Amino acid sequence: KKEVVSQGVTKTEVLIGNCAATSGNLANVGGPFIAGLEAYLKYVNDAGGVAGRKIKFVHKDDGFVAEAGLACTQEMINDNKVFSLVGHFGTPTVGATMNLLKETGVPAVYFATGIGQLYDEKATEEEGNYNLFPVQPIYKTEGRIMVARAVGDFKAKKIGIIYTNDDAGKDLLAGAKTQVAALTGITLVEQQVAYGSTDVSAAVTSIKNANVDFIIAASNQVTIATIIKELAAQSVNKDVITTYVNVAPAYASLFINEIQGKFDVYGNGWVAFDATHKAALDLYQSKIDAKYAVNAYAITGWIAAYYFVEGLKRVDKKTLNWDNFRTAMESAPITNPFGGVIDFKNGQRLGTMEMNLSKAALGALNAETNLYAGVWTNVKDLESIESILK
Amino acid sequence: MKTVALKISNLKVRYGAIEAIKGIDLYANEGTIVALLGANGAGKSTTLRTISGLVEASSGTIEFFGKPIHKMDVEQIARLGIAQSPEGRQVFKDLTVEENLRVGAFTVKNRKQIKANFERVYGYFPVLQERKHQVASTLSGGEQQMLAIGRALMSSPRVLLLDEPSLGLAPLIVQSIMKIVKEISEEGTTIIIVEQNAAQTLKIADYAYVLEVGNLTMQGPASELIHDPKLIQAYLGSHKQG
Amino acid sequence: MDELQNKTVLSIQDLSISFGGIKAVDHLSFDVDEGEIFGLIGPNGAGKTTVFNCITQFYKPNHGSIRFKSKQGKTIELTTHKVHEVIGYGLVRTFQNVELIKELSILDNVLIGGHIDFKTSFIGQAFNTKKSKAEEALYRQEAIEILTFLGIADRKDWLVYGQPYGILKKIELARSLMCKPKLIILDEPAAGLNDLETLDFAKVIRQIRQRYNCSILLVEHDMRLVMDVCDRICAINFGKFLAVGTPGQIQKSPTVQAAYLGTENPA
Amino acid sequence: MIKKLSSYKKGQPLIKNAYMSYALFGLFLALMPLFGYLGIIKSSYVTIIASVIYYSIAALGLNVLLGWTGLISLGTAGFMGLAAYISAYITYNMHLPFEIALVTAVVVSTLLGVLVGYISLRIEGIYLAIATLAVAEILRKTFEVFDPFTGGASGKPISYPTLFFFYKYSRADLKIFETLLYLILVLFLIAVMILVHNLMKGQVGRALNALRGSEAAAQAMGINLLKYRLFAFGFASATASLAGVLYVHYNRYTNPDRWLLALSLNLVAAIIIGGVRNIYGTILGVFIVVATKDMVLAQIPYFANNPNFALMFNGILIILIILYYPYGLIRIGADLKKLVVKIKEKF
Amino acid sequence: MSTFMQLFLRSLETGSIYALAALGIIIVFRTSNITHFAQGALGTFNTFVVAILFTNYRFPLWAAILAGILSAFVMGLMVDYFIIRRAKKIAPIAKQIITLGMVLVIVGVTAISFGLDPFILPKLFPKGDVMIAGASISINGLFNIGFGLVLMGILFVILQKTKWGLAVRTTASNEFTARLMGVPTRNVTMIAWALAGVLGVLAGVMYAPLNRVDAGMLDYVQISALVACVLGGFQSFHGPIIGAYILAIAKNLMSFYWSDVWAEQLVLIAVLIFIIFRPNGIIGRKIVKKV
Ligand SMILES: Nc1ncnc2c1ncn2[C@@H]1O[C@H](COP(=O)(O)OP(=O)(O)OP(=O)(O)O)[C@@H](O)[C@H]1O
Ligand SMILES: Nc1ncnc2c1ncn2[C@@H]1O[C@H](COP(=O)(O)OP(=O)(O)OP(=O)(O)O)[C@@H](O)[C@H]1O
Ligand SMILES: [Mg+2]
Ligand SMILES: [Mg+2]
Repeated sequence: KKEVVSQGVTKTEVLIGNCAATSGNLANVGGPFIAGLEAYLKYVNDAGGVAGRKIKFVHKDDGFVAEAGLACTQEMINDNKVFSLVGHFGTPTVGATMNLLKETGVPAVYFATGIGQLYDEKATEEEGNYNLFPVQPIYKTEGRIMVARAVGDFKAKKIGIIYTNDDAGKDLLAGAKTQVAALTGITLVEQQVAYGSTDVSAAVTSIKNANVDFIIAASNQVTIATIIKELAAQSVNKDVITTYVNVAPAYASLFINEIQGKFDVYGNGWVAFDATHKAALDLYQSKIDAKYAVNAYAITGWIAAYYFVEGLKRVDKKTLNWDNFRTAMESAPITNPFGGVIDFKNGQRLGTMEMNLSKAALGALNAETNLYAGVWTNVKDLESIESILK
Repeated sequence: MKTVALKISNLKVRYGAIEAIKGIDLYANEGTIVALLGANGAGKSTTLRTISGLVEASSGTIEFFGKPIHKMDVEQIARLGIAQSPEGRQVFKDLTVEENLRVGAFTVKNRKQIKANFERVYGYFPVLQERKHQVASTLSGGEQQMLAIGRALMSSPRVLLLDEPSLGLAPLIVQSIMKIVKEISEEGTTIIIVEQNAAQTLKIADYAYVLEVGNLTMQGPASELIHDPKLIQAYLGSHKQG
Repeated sequence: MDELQNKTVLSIQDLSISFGGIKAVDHLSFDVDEGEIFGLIGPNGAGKTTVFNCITQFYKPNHGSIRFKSKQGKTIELTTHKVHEVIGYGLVRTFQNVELIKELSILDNVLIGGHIDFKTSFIGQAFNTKKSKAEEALYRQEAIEILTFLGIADRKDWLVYGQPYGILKKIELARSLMCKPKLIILDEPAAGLNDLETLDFAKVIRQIRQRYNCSILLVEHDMRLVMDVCDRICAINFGKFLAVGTPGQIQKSPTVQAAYLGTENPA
Repeated sequence: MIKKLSSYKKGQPLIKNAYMSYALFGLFLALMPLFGYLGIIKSSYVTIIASVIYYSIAALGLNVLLGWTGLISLGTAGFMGLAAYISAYITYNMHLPFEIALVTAVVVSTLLGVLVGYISLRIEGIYLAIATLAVAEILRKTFEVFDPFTGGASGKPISYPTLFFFYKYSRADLKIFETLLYLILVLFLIAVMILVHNLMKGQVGRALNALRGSEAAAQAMGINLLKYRLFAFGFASATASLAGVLYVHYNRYTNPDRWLLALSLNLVAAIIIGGVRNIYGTILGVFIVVATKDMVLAQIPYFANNPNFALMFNGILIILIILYYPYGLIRIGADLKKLVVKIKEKF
Repeated sequence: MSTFMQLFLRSLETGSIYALAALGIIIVFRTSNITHFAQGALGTFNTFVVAILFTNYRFPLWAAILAGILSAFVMGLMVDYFIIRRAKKIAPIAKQIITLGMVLVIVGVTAISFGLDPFILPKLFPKGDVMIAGASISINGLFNIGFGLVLMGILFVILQKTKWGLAVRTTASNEFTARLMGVPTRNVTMIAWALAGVLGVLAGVMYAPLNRVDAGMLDYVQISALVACVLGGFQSFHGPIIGAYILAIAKNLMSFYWSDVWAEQLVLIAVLIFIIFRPNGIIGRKIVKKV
């Protein structure tokens, strides 16, 4: 049987695309993400592309709206005829197009969302999720790691969790519960707050009154600062761990001036900036627009492109079609230049399973504003749940 | 020669495609009562609205003591001293009687003057004083009409425009309104009054105009018009009275 | 509840209502007979509109009874009914401050008056059945006839917005005629009409009585009209009964003169 | 063409029979998937047009409430969402056919709508608007937290339902199902258009008009406030929930973030800028609010690269239309006709 | 007790933010008959102005805030001058949709002019806590509560007792007739919009240190403020303020003592039930319609 190339592939070019929110309230995530992705592709193309092909990238704004994301994805697959979707973005879009991706069989590498539906121990061809390759940590996995850290590294027995009522918060909670159930003698006190809530004092008071040893702040972005500031305001003074999404200087800066050493805020990470990964960071920073030099979203966009290109490289001179690409992705673990390894073999679709730990710390002092910038300093390197609990 | 308080020349007004006023000339001497008569839809209210600036003239001029005002804003015109008791009363429904009257005196700076005006209006319409804390929307039709007239008087206007002031008022009150109008005109206020009740109006007016579908068809001193057979036929019917 | 006497169509007994401290209507009683044109007069704020509002149930009286002999021939205690039920018995009203729908054509406004008689169900209308179409056409025809009768049929497709006051009053009247009423109550129908138009209007009122074989209860401050068309008149003041009688009697009544007409008696 | 246009008398529609025009409009919409396959239009356009269709269904019902009855509701999104989740649950979790889900979802949401209608007898104007907003917020929060039923904030991806009680989905039938559901959308839209047309042209429409224009006159003319308000609310919720059901099955997904105040406001905006009390106007308005950004602006390279400019432009467009076409953009048709006649006269 | 006090004080702080936003909404409503859906968006835009001046141009915080107030004031004037003034004759429902259009424009413009990244704004009084009845509250929080109350008190007096207040009320009641009486309604609406803008940026500046400055920062505040207006009543100026505090307190107490998951819904249901029995809110008097 003679193999033919899949759609979007010519002798000189391979077309990929994605749909992301680059307008509206989430543009501050979508914008840098796309920039990072494009920067990596440009870097690869400038170096001659892969197997003689340049990678062409198209993307479209869907405003974080499900049906717009669906229409956009259809346009990518049916009209633009992309070879692959790379860095498909946002819960609504990914949720609304999950069926479509499975049915059309188009490979999708990296999802910029942590929703639980992506998590699969054994993806199959029949089920259709065989062609989906999540890279980012999935919140459920991370929730488990958080509990492992609390117990393994901080010797906590009673853990408080303040979670937002969005996908991040809920999935983190679900993961945490799973892990607590797997351990013995550990209790979990839960408090829900609304995502984007202006006032979380009731939840914080409850946690304070419960007298916990350690706190998981299971919330991404906006609400994390509200929670930590409230913890400081009420002098709860227990150490806190939060999700990888918040482990960016911008978020540390949000609260570092407020905690004033009362307690420490830790964060998981799956991209490490330590000495071993310095080369990767240097490369990134030399290629990216200066304003995104330390932007976590831009870095993840870069990584999304990286994972796709790795797959492409492995197909190399073989016929570039979907089957070969999927086989190539599964063929061996792929190492993240910023740390961690993802292994897609045997239908494993778990996202990143290893995380490091860092701590928010005072960075440079701005003399005029009298405010410190926040930074994250590495405390522990990438570890799996098993090794943390050991 | 008396001073001309208000002078309208070649005024035209349109509502979209309809030309409601088709070029009229009209003037009022200071301290006189000018009646504006005409059938339903003749354009009487439109004329008053245009004077106050509520409706824009498509052409023509309006002068107030020699000063052109047809390009001015409604509130600017009001501040000059032109007050109107508009058609349909237009009281401030959710404000009390007292607040309504106070708004009437919005352009008056002098507190004493405002107080005096309050007394005067309450003197004319004692029922308003009784009801001063009542919300205007719950007043009876006639009471609202009194309020609208009282409100216009609150500003001590130099020119007072009355659009069917007797509408919905009991005969006794109509008589007293006519007296009031006469009285304030004698104090020097110029009054333009639009009325359906031609006979009664002509009795107090100094001069009268008759409007017909946007055109002036008759004018003259009221004392003459009241005996004009054409006018009698058109507006007074067989109801002619002495 | 007592049945109404042969010729009485509306009987108000001992009606009282007050707002806060104000007694707007105070133990008022009067009867209106079949086929009668009955006037209700009184100074401003005497409570005339309030009486109308009580009859049509916009206000629930504090006290008293309002009985009405319905189109169906039964005596109805109106105070036990809801506002929208009143018209079904053949009692319809107009408003002192015109209540019309400005964005609709005159014809459509009049058609609203036919609401109560419209038989086709929602479903029938949804599917635009033959019956629905036929009924709609029938009422349209009727509305046009009424407009012709009142002399404003030429304007039927104009919007109500921007129409002169006199026309508005006529549209309201036309609307109230759509239900073939037994008793029409009119609140200052001639306000805003000039002397000549008022004269015409008197004719119209008589014609309505003839055409619809109904009674008319009216409030009006134009004494020439009232004295001209009314069979009987009831005068009230401060919500209280003053006098009832023929126009001649009322005109001569010194109490009514003092409270309302003044000595300078017109007409 | 110019001749033809101007040979019609002023104010007369091009197609005299309203039903005929609805049928032709439906046919036109129904051809979209075909155009998509043939590559005449982008395939994504079919999805966007589908969204115009289901939002139009909701907007038409809302127009009955807002336009004809004069009651503002900011709760449309809540009702749509509720029906979407119910229907998704019934088909996906309970494995029941589409038709059963549709009926159940519409009935439940409509009942809730009728309940809100009761409130409307006591609460008016802006209070009602915000009370309905509160109802929608309660629903939305519930979608977020009631995970077993709604899937929480991650949303609820579902597969195609069983159609006509027997036709089960398999992956091979993807295109057929896609098209079938699209055609069902069109069918429902045309049905709702005709329904609104029939009801609003006759006595019911007049009664609602009267309620809006003057409650007092309406009551005096025998119009039962309660009955007609409940009808208006019921109708608006029924169409909203119908739209919600169609939404979830067409997109095979729903999440709480879709059912925000912004959507309810957008639907109100669509009615206002398209044309209050106008059927085609409503659809035009929905198109402008929902689809211009993706179908028109995004095709212009500048806007495609600067989506925030597109957003801004869309906002400016809405403001301009309201300022210069306060009675709805649908009037632009008459103006264009006039213009054509004028041009014709000149030459 | 101290737990209760803690919640209560924090609720007052949040309540002040809602109250400022609510007051902005009500002022616009009472002068232009418009439900101001863009109140939050305008406030956000100007909070960005403050943040940019503070962060990129190194203004002292107080100066940045003053500049933000100025920019909000000017923007309010512009909105009135370029849009609202031209919409006088447009039906109220349509006018509200203008504010929806404004939201889109402002969100777009915010992203275009300030970029996509969020900013940080510190507290005006960065340090120090006070203990009140066993509960701790930051000095900044205390200042916010006090400032909110004083500002609203001043506005209340102006609106209820002065001629300007009468002008506002007549403008809302019947704008055309108000002009006929010489009320400068255009200035009234213009100042109202400007004031609403200022209240918006104040709410933004109070809220920002609790969180951060980003495009959606006031979305939730906007909805809470609308609900507060209904709860308090649209006819008065102090009703919505009371409503705002009640709302903030109720939400916290409900989620602490009852259910963290269902608090929000329960509070909204309570508000709904309340206004069924008091359709014009806590303060609003019943509007009688006489025919
Ligand atoms: N806002 C408006 N829009 C359109 N046409 C109007 C408007 N106001 C008045 N008109 C029309 O302008 C003409 C003159 O109206 P106007 O109200 O000035 O008459 P009038 O003499 O005061 O009548 P009336 O005795 O009924 O008060 C009428 O034909 C009327 O229909
Ligand atoms: N809802 C209300 N609240 C308070 N007072 C009211 C209310 N309705 C009517 N009134 C008062 O009751 C009295 C009677 O009012 P009504 O409208 O019946 O008078 P009317 O006889 O129709 O007068 P007019 O001839 O001026 O129309 C008035 O003094 C009015 O102020
Ligand atoms: Mg007039
Ligand atoms: Mg009356």
